[in-house]
Amino acid sequence: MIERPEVRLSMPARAEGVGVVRQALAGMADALAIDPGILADMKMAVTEACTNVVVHAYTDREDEGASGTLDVDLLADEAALTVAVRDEGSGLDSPGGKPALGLGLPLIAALSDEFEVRDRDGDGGTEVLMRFLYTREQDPAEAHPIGETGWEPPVDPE
Amino acid sequence: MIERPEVRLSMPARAEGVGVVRQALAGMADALAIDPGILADMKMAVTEACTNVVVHAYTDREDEGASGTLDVDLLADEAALTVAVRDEGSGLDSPGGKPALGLGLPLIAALSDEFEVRDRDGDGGTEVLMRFLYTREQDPAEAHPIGETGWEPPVDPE
Amino acid sequence: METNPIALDESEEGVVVVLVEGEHDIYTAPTLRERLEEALGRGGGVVVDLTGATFMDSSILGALLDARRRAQEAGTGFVVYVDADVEPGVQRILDITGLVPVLPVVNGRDDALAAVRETQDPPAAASPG
Amino acid sequence: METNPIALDESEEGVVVVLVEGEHDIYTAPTLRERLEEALGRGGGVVVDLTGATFMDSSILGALLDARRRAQEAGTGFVVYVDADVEPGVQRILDITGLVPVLPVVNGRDDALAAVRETQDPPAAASPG
Ligand SMILES: Nc1ncnc2c1ncn2[C@@H]1O[C@H](COP(=O)(O)OP(=O)(O)O)[C@@H](O)[C@H]1O
Ligand SMILES: Nc1ncnc2c1ncn2[C@@H]1O[C@H](COP(=O)(O)OP(=O)(O)O)[C@@H](O)[C@H]1O
Repeated sequence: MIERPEVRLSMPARAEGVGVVRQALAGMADALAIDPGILADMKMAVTEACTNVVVHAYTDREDEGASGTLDVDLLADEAALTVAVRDEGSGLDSPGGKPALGLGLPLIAALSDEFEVRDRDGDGGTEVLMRFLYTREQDPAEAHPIGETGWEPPVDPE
Repeated sequence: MIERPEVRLSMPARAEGVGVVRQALAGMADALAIDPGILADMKMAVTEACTNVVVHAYTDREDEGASGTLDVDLLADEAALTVAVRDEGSGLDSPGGKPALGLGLPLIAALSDEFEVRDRDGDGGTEVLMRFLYTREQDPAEAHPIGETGWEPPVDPE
Repeated sequence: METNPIALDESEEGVVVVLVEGEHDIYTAPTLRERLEEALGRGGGVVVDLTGATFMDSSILGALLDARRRAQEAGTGFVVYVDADVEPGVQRILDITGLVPVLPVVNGRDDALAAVRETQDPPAAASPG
Repeated sequence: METNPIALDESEEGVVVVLVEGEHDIYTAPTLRERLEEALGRGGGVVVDLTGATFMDSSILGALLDARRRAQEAGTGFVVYVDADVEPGVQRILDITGLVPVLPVVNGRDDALAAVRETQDPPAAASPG
């Protein structure tokens, strides 16, 4: 949770919300005149974090219709944009729905200059914090290559 | 204030926030496959309401740097998108900063199918509620022409 | 890298073209006011190209109307133009505010340049008759 | 009016082109899966055109990889293509995930059609040798 976020978004954790977050982020990036390549990375990383909330956070809920919340905080400082994606779900180590490609967290690592995933104290749920520098000294995808996270492309049947 | 909004945005009432709201709205419209002409009207009306918060709501505050909040709720039902734009400022009848063109409220009236501007109970501040039908029977700009609001284009000096 | 640039094009003889691209509102209105000021300061006519604008609100209209007033006071030509591909929202605000009588909006660059050069003709040149 | 359309183009002989335009994520992934299913059901080769995609995430990659696997099981050609104008974000996810060995991505429609037709050649036709 960001202490004094610049923008706070709150919505039900449903698939259609992910695009709302992504476009709000683009609106913020516009005002900050963020480099298009870095914005593309921000959009992807934030999308993956939000998708995880939609897909994994609330799978223990009996009632399919009622979904939990997806909360996003955006904060711009002089050097970087920080994004926090939060849910009130069952937490990282719960069964949490069927894994998809397993690319979400590796992509977040590869596209952000710093990131942290943690169980929230108190209410439960998960929080992903990501920081994106406006000016990069190194491509984070080289610093945290996806291949080194243990992730492998699904094997070719041939 | 919308009881159970689909998306709630909260940010300081600063000029750069208006684009964040507009783009989040565009993200929501994407998922709803809203007609581009109606989306253009939504964007303009919501922008005018947010701009009023930035320009007029907090002019009584001593401290220029510290701004109040701009809160926006979005709610989609089967027939329409409802948007509430809220501040905790000095209210509509306060001196409220120098009037600009005076086009904001007339534009909101002309671009939305229903709207309401009211002083908030309790905390103070203003709320603008706007409703946009997905399918229009009439162009709201014909139902509420700007000329009939008493607004006139500034007189040509010639 | 500007997402919503406002640029001055000085390639035309005696006219400055102000190119407004992307989304413009209260956040970029001060920049537009500066650019318009700069363009008016050149002494020639001013043409504002809204063809590439994807959004504009009443703050932008306000900036355009103020510039137009100042241009008239200075006896300078001032014309706004769009073309057939203009974003529906941009055309919409021009249409429903009924501003065309006070803010001439023409179609296409050629007509805009012709219109501004016409206004620009110094009436003084015709006076010793 | 679809902002983020996915369409089937069946104008090519023996190949269905799946055109993916706009932003695609978990919200549109089910639609993409349906369209890919439909395209694979035609029996010919399948080409996915990502040239007009402005955003795609891992849900979309997942849909493409599943379709590719099913195509291989059915002995059907399956190729993804972009071109030089592709959105940087779309190229980026293809690059950093190192998927190219399992998800062939070629440049431009012509190469894509050629590649898919090559895979498509039924190996059975060459077997009575
Ligand atoms: N917000 C969350 N709430 C609960 N579990 C999560 C959350 N985010 C990630 N996880 C867990 O972490 C695993 C890995 O996530 P990820 O790398 O994004 O891969 P994928 O989503 O493709 O399974 C998920 O399968 C899930 O079990
Ligand atoms: N959120 C608000 N808080 C305080 N006053 C407001 C607010 N919105 C509008 N007003 C008042 O209503 C007047 C008319 O608003 P509007 O039609 O938008 O014209 P303009 O903003 O150009 O003055 C403003 O000048 C202001 O005094």
